[in-house]
Amino acid sequence: MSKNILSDISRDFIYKLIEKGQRLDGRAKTEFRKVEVETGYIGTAEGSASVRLGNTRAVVGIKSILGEPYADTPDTGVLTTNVELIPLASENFESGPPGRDAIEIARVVDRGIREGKAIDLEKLCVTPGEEVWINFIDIHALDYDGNLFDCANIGVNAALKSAMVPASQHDKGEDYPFPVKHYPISATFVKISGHMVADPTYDEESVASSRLTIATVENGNLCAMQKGLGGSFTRQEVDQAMEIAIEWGKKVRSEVLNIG
Amino acid sequence: MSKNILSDISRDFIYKLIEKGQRLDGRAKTEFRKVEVETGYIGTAEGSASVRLGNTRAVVGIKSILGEPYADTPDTGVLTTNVELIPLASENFESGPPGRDAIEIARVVDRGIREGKAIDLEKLCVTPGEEVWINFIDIHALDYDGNLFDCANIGVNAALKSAMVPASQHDKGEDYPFPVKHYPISATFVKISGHMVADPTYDEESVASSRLTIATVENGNLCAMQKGLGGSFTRQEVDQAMEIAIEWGKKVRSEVLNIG
Amino acid sequence: MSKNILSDISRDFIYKLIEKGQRLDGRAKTEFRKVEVETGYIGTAEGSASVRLGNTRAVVGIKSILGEPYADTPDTGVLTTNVELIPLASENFESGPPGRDAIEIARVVDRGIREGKAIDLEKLCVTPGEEVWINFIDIHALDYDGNLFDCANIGVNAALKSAMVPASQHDKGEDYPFPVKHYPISATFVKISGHMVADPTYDEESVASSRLTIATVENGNLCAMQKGLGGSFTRQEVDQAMEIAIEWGKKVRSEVLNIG
Amino acid sequence: MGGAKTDIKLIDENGLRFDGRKPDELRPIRIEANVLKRADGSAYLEWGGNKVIAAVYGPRECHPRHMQDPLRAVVQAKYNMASFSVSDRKRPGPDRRSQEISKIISEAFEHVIFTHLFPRTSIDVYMEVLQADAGTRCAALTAASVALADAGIPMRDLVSSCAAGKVQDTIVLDLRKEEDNFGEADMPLGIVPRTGEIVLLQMDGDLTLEEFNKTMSLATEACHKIYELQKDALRRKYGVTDDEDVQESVDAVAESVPDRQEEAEEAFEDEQEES
Amino acid sequence: MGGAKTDIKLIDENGLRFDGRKPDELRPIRIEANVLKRADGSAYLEWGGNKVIAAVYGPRECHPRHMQDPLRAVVQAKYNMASFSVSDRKRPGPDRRSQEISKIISEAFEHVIFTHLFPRTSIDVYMEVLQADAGTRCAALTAASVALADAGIPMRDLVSSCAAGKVQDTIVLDLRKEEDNFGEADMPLGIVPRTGEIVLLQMDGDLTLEEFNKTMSLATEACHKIYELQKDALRRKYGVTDDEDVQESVDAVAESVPDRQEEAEEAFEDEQEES
Amino acid sequence: MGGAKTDIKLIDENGLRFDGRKPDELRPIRIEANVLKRADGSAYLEWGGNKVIAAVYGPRECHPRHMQDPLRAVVQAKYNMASFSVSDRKRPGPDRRSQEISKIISEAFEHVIFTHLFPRTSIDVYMEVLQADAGTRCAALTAASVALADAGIPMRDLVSSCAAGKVQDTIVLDLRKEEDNFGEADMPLGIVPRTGEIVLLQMDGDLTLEEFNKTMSLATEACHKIYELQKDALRRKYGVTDDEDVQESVDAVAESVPDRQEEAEEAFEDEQEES
Repeated sequence: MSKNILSDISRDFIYKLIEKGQRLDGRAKTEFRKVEVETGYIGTAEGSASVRLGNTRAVVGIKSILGEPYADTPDTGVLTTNVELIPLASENFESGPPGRDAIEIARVVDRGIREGKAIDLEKLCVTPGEEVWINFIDIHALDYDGNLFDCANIGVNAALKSAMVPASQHDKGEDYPFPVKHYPISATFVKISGHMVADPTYDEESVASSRLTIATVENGNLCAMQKGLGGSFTRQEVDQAMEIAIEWGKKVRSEVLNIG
Repeated sequence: MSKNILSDISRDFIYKLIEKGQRLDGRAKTEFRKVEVETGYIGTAEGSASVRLGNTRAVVGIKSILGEPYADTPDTGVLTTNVELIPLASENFESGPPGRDAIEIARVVDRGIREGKAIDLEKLCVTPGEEVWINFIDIHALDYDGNLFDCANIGVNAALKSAMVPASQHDKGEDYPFPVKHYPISATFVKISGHMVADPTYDEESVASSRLTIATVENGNLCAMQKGLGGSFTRQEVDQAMEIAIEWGKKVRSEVLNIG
Repeated sequence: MSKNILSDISRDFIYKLIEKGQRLDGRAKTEFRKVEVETGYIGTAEGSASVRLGNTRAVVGIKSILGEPYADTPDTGVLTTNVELIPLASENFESGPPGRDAIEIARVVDRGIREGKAIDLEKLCVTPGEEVWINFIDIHALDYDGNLFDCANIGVNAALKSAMVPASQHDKGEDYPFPVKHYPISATFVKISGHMVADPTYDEESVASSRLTIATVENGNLCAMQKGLGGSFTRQEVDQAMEIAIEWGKKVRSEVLNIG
Repeated sequence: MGGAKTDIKLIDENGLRFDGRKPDELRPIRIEANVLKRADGSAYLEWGGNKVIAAVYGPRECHPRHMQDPLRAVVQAKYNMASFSVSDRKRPGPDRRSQEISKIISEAFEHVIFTHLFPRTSIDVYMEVLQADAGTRCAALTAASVALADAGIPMRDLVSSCAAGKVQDTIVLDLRKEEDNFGEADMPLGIVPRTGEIVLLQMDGDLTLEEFNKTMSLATEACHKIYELQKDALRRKYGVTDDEDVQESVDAVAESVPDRQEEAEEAFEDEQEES
Repeated sequence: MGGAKTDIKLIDENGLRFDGRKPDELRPIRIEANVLKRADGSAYLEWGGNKVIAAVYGPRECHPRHMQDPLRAVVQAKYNMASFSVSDRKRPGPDRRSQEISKIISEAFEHVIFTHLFPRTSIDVYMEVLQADAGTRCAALTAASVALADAGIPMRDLVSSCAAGKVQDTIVLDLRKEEDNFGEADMPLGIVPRTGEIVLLQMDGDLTLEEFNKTMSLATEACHKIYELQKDALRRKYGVTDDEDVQESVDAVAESVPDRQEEAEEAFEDEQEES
Repeated sequence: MGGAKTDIKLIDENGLRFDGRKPDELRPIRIEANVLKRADGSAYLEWGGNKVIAAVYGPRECHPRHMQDPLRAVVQAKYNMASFSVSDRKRPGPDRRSQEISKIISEAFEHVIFTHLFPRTSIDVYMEVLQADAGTRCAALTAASVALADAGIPMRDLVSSCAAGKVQDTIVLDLRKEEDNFGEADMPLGIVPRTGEIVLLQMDGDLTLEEFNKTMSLATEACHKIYELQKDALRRKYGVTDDEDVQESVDAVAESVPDRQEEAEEAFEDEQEES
């Protein structure tokens, strides 16, 4: 986030540690924080999850309504991803419509889900050209300690996994599970003083020069990437990040989402 | 209103008077200002009133259009109350969409009308589930000298009393009077230096610590209440206010609205 | 534009020149700058033009979509004119929705086109009361050196002249040229130190006290006028401006638009 | 102009208009000065089916700050139509039309107000159209002018305003709604009566040069009549009996300017210290 | 009140409510203090089908600047419903209802917070309704009160809140969604438990004077029960064992005020220098 | 990627694309520097069916103020699509997509501009897409880079940009609209040509690791070609004849930096005094 302010002392300390390959919270450079997920957290939502990545915490809720499909995709449901960086979650978040930071996170999370073909959108069509399910994925940050990209990504995957299409409520037959085909998992890295670290905390983000998010699917293929912040990456760094991202994806799918 | 600024001298003077049970304009503590109402003031509106409460002045206009009912109330008309605190009326009002002050007044006035069952909304239905009258009650403050809550409330009651549903203009049969069943009248009180006074002026509002509005109907029942500002009320004060509110309601209905 | 800031020296120099009947760029007081127009500039638009008036430059694009007519004009197409003073074009333009300056230009250009009966709007009706062409005329300033009123006016005329109604694309028969009946041309004047000059530059606008725009059609009739800025005009000045406006209209139609 | 077609006969065989007026006849006009307590100056105006109220605040601290002019007062006029002022309910808030009108009215007043006397301040003019029947911008400008005088704002003169236009080939004064909707031209004019200077001028429709001249003359004459009504309203309020006296009272305001300027300066300094 | 008709029997022949509660019975309530790392204070509350999280930041620099009060802290409470908290998805952002609730909750806290200790600052209270089942404003106020204490904001007392109302002619406590939709009256109340002062009071529906008195008494009693739950939550977090100790810890906070005030003043000065 | 189905044969039996290009072939590109009078620097670019104009203002006073950085210039890039630039009219104003693109382009330039030379200022980069045919963010970044050089903004190097992707299982360079809509992957890349550093990278679709490597190499090569076209455009404008000279002229700009910095500082001081 753009307005992180860290004292010069903390900044220097993080720099010194990273030169020795160390991090403030004792993690290795390529290590992610602990993930905790609770699905079905919100009874009023079609699917939901409360998710923690270290001290970063978010709630994801999915709501589905009936509506018209887009003209160019008459037989597929609609997906909308929205991130709310509510001021409750950080002194740096402001009230008001989503700013650039929130929009970037929402679009990167959305891109992962969409391009990773997470959902079989054709199964969210009721009557082609007339009526489809419009699905809102809303991500609320609750406690911000860095890397909302990956925290939100896991939360959305978990919420989708537990979601039911509310068909019966609208006289459209029986409820059925969301048609999830894939679980695209993202991994985010930042560069601090020339060193690449995975899953940055708030303090680490505040001294990072560049950020890279990579989303992968089950077979190890890439489905989305995003470079951010005012620094750069070398080709080798991108390759290295990719390997870690694939491993992280496998781990989240098996240990957090309990798939396959 | 939040930005009232009064010199320390005026403030002290109001305090001293109130300790003696007196007010700047000579009224008793539970006395309301004079009400003047002119209905049918706006020819382009379905119903309207120009209303003065002392030096506070507002214009109320009602416009009705045809539209769809809400899904959960298919056989009732729709009512929307809006207050515009236009900068013409006070140096403290700003241009722009309604702020918190305007919203609070609108919602309290609306609650009185709605909960007091002022209007038989079923008589504002044309075709159940398809077409009903959507009614906009717009309140424009013109001159602000305190207590717009009660000024607006009286104006809305008067405007409703004189309003005609514009059916013929839309080929829906003959025009007919708005189906008014009750006239819920509100009374507003503030606490100044521990003393409760009715119908505060602008200067009194600017030194008040808390505000209470109570709306009652013909049989003396309560239909709406709202406590405002950063102070408090005791249970006894609420009870006392209630009695005065019931009396004030009777007086307005008989002397201002000429009902019964 | 309101925020033009010019050094006192430049200002005095313009004043001194004008007293001698001269202008910074050597033009006579009633002389317009050179016009260059390129139509069909934007392939994605129904009609378009890139237009230069001296160093002032704009792009005009016309897009047409199908939609419902207004209730009171069921058998005529709809026309909407919008001016974007994007910050790319001048250090004085700001991002955001059109401000008062942009709105005034858009409305004056629109008034010329509309009141000059430039377009036979009935020929933009598909099915009376149901479906008509909704036409968006969007004017983007690219380089601002004064008098966007006339620059935009010429651009819109040129774009209309080259525009095709995209009927075939919507299965509404064959494409056909926009039904242009007239070419209303505007001429803009400002007063500097009591002298009236035509087609002001950015520097001239910044020292001008008042502005007058006059639009005329082929037969020399007036179709629109607009006085702007905080100064005044005498009746004689208006009469004089009118004569020049009629001549300028003829010249633009024959030399720039190649009509008749 | 609406340009819509109609079967309504707007001009009858006797050359009279559908409401019985002669072509050069104004609708009834009533102006009252000083109608509001809170505002520094105000006026209420009924003009045919138009009802307009105008209020003036200032000179006062200029908001937003970046609008401040170190050399003069900024005139910020805001024209607004109440949602219930027209037959189809208008959504609250400024639309493009009202923003344009606010702009040209602000500019019209800039010419007559001695803005240099109150640097860095704002003179805020609010015009609320409560009921509309064509010609509301002229009505608003006329009412606001009286409100400015009522607020004691030093001005070279009042601004007076009226429209004329063309209806079924006849040049007519002061169009009503039906004439505006189905007529061929409308031209709102605002002038400084003492000098004849034009400070507001718009036109839309179709006029030959000759018709334009006739329209212009008709509107100008009417502005002078309206000027008298404006002065009457001020006279009634301030108990002066003739033109001279109105002039004197205007002069008196002008003399008091140094005091007001001091006030303004003090206010500005206070504000500087606070911030 | 929704006022809509229903065939649902909200009160059965035994005088019990459709969810089996007695008329004067609260839904289950669970409060946890200090649940967030980033905020200065926080609390999580489950109250029947309501899930609310509250966070406090401040005293800190007041934004927007023009809201600053040179004599005291400004309390800026923001109540928000998550889009997925209700059965029909709510559009993100404040609607009129939530703006009103934010205003009255801000005002309720102004009465108990020692705002004069932190001039020019803002105390920002955020309440996020994650899941809603009627009574969310009382739940939000109750949770925010605990979050304020958790943030160490000096207060005269906590604020405790609960609603009562009328359902099918029975006065009942703590209405659920169905009772709110089809009932006859709802009255949210917020009090300062130690003094009984009323700091939040709304009512809508239809109540006789007698019914009002009964409703008021029911809600007031419940506020006192909720006060105990609030203190419990703080006690569990801070390891103190009885009421006295909570009081002491509140007093300790109050004693530390001079230090906090200095902090606030220093922060203010720093900021002045920077700007 | 659109992911929509199509019957269009995007790659023919000879391995050529539907517009006749080879998989690794760029569309025609034309760049012109210094095309606007008002802006401090500008460039016009045609790239296949894309038409983009870029303008640079600054270093200048930073608005809004709270964006100011006391240690460096802020780079504020704004990417915008004209309403008529696409087949379905786009509503004017920034949508979420253009806000994201503006953000990543701003960040890409932060890496090459010597921002520390102009503390507290803003370098504003405006990119207007007049006609769009896929790849507009690469086109905008490429044009803006030339505009920055034209404005004399000191930079370590230009930024060059191009996309590559996958269409019907073939890795192709520089996708057109149809290829973007019906293809399987798109990866826009922006690099600093002299060092190969990656400053902009996005990807969406489906790529194996091997395909990713191929795509990356293809896009990188193309960036170097585009770098030559950018330098050509600057060369043509400034009449220098070879690479060395362009380098020299860049160096000359760098040498003049102290002067510009003084200017910036003076401007800042003036502004401080004024406010």
